[in-house]
Amino acid sequence: MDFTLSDEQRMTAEVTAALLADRCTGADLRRLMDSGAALDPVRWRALVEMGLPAAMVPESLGGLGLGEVDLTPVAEQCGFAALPEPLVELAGVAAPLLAALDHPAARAWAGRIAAGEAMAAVGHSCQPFVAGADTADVLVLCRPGEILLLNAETVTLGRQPSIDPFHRLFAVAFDGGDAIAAARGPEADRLAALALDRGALFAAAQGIGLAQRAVDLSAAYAKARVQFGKPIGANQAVKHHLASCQVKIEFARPVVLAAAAQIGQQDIYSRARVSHAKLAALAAADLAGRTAIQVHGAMGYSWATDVHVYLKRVLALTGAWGDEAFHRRRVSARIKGRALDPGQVFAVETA
Amino acid sequence: MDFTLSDEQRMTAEVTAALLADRCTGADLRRLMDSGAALDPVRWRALVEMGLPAAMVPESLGGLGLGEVDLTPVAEQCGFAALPEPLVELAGVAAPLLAALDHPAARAWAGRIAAGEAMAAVGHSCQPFVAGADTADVLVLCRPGEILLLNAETVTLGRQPSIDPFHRLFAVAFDGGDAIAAARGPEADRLAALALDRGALFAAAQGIGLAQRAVDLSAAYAKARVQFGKPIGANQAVKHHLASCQVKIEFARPVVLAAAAQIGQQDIYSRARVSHAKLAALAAADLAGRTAIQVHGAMGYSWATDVHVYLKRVLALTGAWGDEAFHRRRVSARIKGRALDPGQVFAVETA
Amino acid sequence: MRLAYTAEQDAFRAEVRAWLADHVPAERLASFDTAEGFQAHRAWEKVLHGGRWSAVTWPEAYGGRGLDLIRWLIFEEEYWRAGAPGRVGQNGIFLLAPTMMEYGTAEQKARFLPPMASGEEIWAQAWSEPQAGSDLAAVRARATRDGDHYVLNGHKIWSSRAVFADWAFGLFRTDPASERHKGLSLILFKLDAPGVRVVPIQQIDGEAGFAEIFLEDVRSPVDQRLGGEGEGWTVCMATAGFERGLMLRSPARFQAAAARLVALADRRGADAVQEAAVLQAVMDADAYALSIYATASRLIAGGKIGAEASCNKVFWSELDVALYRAALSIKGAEAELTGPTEAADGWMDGYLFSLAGPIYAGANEIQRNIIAERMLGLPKG
Amino acid sequence: MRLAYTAEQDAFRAEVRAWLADHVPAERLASFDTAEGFQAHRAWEKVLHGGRWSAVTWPEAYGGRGLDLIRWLIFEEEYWRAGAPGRVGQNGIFLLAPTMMEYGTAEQKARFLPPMASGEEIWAQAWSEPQAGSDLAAVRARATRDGDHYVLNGHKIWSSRAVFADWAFGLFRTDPASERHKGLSLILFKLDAPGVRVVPIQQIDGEAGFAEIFLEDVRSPVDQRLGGEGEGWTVCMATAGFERGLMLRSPARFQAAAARLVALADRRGADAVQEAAVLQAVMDADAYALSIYATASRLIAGGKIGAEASCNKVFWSELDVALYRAALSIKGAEAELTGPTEAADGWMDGYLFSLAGPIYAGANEIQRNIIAERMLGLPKG
Repeated sequence: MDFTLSDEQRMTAEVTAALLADRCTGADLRRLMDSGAALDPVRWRALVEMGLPAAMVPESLGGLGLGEVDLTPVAEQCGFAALPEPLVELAGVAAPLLAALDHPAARAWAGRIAAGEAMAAVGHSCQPFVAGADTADVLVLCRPGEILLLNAETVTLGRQPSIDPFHRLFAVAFDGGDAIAAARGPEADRLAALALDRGALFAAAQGIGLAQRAVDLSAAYAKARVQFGKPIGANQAVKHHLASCQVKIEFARPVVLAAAAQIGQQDIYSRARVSHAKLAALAAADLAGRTAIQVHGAMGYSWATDVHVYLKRVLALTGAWGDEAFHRRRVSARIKGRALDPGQVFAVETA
Repeated sequence: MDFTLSDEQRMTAEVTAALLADRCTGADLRRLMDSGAALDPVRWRALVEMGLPAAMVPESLGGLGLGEVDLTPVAEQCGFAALPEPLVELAGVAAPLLAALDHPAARAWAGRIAAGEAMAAVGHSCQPFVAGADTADVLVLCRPGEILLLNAETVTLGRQPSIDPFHRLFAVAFDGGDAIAAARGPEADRLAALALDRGALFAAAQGIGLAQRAVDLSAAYAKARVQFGKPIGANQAVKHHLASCQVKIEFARPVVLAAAAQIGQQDIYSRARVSHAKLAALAAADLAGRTAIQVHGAMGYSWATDVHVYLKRVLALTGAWGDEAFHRRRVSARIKGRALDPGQVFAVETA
Repeated sequence: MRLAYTAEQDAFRAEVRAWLADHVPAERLASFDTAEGFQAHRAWEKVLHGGRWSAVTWPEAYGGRGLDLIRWLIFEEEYWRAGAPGRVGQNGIFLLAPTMMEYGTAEQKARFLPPMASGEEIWAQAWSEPQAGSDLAAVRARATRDGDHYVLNGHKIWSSRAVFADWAFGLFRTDPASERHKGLSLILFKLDAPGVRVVPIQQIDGEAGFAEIFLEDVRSPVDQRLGGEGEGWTVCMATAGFERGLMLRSPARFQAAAARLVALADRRGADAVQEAAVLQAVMDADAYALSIYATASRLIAGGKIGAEASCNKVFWSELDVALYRAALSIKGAEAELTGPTEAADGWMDGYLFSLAGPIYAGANEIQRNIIAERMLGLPKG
Repeated sequence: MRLAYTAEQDAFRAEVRAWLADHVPAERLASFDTAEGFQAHRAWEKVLHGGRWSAVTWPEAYGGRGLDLIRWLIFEEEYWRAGAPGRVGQNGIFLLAPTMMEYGTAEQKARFLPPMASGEEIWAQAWSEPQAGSDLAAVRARATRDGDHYVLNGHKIWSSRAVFADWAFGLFRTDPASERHKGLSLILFKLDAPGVRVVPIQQIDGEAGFAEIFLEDVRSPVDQRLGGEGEGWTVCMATAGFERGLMLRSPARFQAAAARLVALADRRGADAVQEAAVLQAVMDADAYALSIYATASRLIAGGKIGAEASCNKVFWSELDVALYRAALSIKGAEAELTGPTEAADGWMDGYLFSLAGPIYAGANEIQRNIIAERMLGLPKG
């Protein structure tokens, strides 16, 4: 039993954080938004050069062979920066899914992603649209009983505007003849379930980062903004709202890390833990995002600060990779289906 | 459309409040508790002399012929004082129920209650025990399809301790041969339903009074108690907690008054409004009671202040006359069963 | 206490309903924070005025119907039930006008109220400044007397409707030596007057619902001062009372939203948490309506509105956020959608708008201070 | 990161489980805030000590097992799973002992720790005074040096276990000229010493869980001072750190309560609101456990506990109230029952006890100040 991150895990997250602090500022986000482009090529290249898309691709395919626990603190930092590029889903969902598919085309794509030469996007029956489809070279569609690979050139995309300008959603139409069925039957469903769990886990990790960013921005503003002759942050009302947000963050982060560590079990316990992580992290992010708007007052309600950008990312992630009802259902199934004594918090299904 | 109390209605409540401020202080409550007696004879006589038990008995039976709207502000004051005697249930539930029963014995009891010569308690299938049975001369038991009258001398009572020392609950055992069936069939069910609505309404009214008392006690304490060199009530944390309680009270009280005015409809709308009133009033009381404990700190957690007395009354009323789930079910039935446009807030069922 | 409408009130409701059925535009108008939408909403104000429905509680002399507050509530219920457009004239009709009726001269009322009712002149408010938000008494913009004019200089911000409106009312320091609440005056000025520069601010949904107003030697005749010189704070607080009080948010708005929420939950299904939130939203919308009916009855009977206006503000703003948040939860993966598609059915826009509720018209933290100090007698911090 | 127990940890769990199965009393003991119950709980402490389970994290030399925090958590899980009695020795073993190990002399440790572990000497705390609650630095009780003794005078209040305990530890002003945090010392004294008068206070459930302690010229040898003279505040804050930190509320307590809540909801049925509350309670209990496991791992790896102890306090105390409130709601009309009947199954007592959580060991308002100031850097009020 060891519930700590390794030095390497912490360092990878710190390097990512430093890169994003430099290249993913509020001004950078506004510039990208104004341009309407899907990604910032300079920033993207830097992230690729760090090897992040290769993180969860096996070494045999040219990747780094890391796992969910390694990527979770990185995803938290991507949330903290509200990174516009779909790095987290590429590295955390698409690449390991492609690598795990027992089909040469899929493995080839995984290798190309690891090499920084290609991008992929994942469609999933738990959500109606595909995020990041316009920058993908290949689309991986998880449907009940099958997983399809679609070359991006063979599909038609219809943009579906999200409140988050960087959550680029698309309806995907394609001619069935072009699709490669890379998995079928129970194996397809197993991989699709794991993809969903990863999507939810990394959405949760981003939620933690977003929540912390909202609190940090608010604390900084509350120290600087003077009303009635003192910083508004000296008021208990402001302090206690922000303290409540921080409490939620502190008690969501360990759940997210536990979910990352347990995700491979793929049993009723790990699924419930992933769902718990998504619910707790996004609840913290929801509260922190709304509190940040409130602390910033009218500034927070305008584009004069960046607070709204983080709130909108929270809103986009809340329904992604299983909505609240879906995740509550999975927690409920574990609660009603298995013993709940103390000592069961790290339980594993035994056949 | 006139949503105001009359001068008479306000004055009756004020006179009751003045009497209770004089005769139902914290010290009075402690004295009664220590004595273990069911009621304070001097206080009870004063309440009877005010004519309160006669309030909802028709003038033809020697009563005052008042209605629920008249008694609601009085019940609020009884809550404010945490009156130990079962005046509210006697005047608001038992007496009008007996008066409405088409049976000479029942009417005779109603007349004796109006004259201040007898007391009654009501048992109802919505709750397992009968409150105030030990001081009753007659018990009225509402069961599906029948309403029974039982002379108190013919029953055996088993005390069921409540957290509220003044909520004297009893299991009632009796030999069926002694019971008078004062109503049967649909008429019994109609009167039982009205009794339940009245019980819930007046519990709600008491809840408003209890909530206000908890806030008032807390505000007074917060003004007097000095920590860190200033009254604790100067802290925003204390202010904002108490302000939130007051907001809940302000938006529960009109619901209770509306329920009182609409109760006679006995339709899906009035039942939902009564249930809404009970939920809103007891939610305000729950929050105010807990906040009062918190504001008083360790004092609130002890018997050194009277705060706990009010909190315990809240806890007793929360489950009485239909629990939270029951009342939510009735609100839900109205929401799902009838149109919900603006303009429907005073709706009446039309056949 | 009589919670039933009179036959006359019922007849009034029928009249409103019939008129709205004939006149409410079939298509949703574009947002009044766009140029096109503003004009469409101004046109709708004119249509309303044509039926004498634009300011129903005003005296008939200024274009109203002299209705009491109960009929105002009935009117609002029908208005929201019919899904009629938002009121671009709100700042003038519901905020400035009540203040003008109380503090304005006969000339001011005759000059300003009729074109306000007709939509010919749309008003913006100009309270806040960069350093004077919750702490409004920190206002620095000044009005210097020059003969029969004031010369206005300063920087206003968060002025709603100012991008397209015709006039604004704002708080200015007329006594340069004054501090805090003293020496302020409420002055009206034209937004196209020389020296006025209006800079739109993008609000959270991307639209220009606010503006900054830069004033450089803007001349406003002295008779455009509302109330006495130096009495601006008192006059302004009266306006804030109206704003937080009855007329800013009619209950029907929340009842209509709650009804839509119930329909959404029915259509899409709701889990336990969502069902609980729906139930609470409906009850709270009803509680708000009942409370406003009670207040209206009390005012009709001669009562005054007090600190409970602060309770109103806290209650409706929190109920509104919770209501829209519940809708987003029910919509799940589709909640984030915006734009003209059917799936993007306005809930996200409504949610973002609801987030302004706890902030504007006096942040809820300020309201809770007011409640604690004025209603409960707690000491100042 | 490895979230699986080692074989050794599993074996340890089995050992604890087996011992508890053999020793936990079949009948619930009377409350330790009654004379009879106190003796029964003291006897249980002795039984625990007989198996060397009374203070598992202490060094073996003082009667412990020198276990790390992960094993402490496992022990607590099994303890709560078995429904073993509450710990009447808690004030000493979990609050005073860690402080004594850090600040005490070798003689003090040898003198006080073994009888603490064995239940021979049960400890009360004596922090608060009538005017020093949240503002503990306002302490007035004084300790005047007289040769090799202190002479204690003053009035302590809200002293838990003081009615029946043997010893107390408290904060006294040793420098009469000092103010606030300075000039205080932590001093141990016997509750049956001449001049000590203990007056029980009825707590909300009617039991005497607290007492007032009146001290009149009570003599306590100088070597019963813990830490340096005048260093009482620092020493006391270390104790408060333990109190708010890990050991005051083991996660298993809440997980056991959450499991009982789920069973209650299954048995009686739960509506949407109740179901939502049950789900949240279970998730929060688990989140608390995960967080404590993470902290324990970090401490084992050499980390220190900081302001997150304040987060712990806020989180568990609020989770606890919500959990018991949900149970009362599910019980409906039977929730109010108390006493020995089956329907009165302890939920009401637990609810009342939960209401103390946000108050004691530093009220949650104080904790939120600490979080805002130390973790977020916000200015003092």
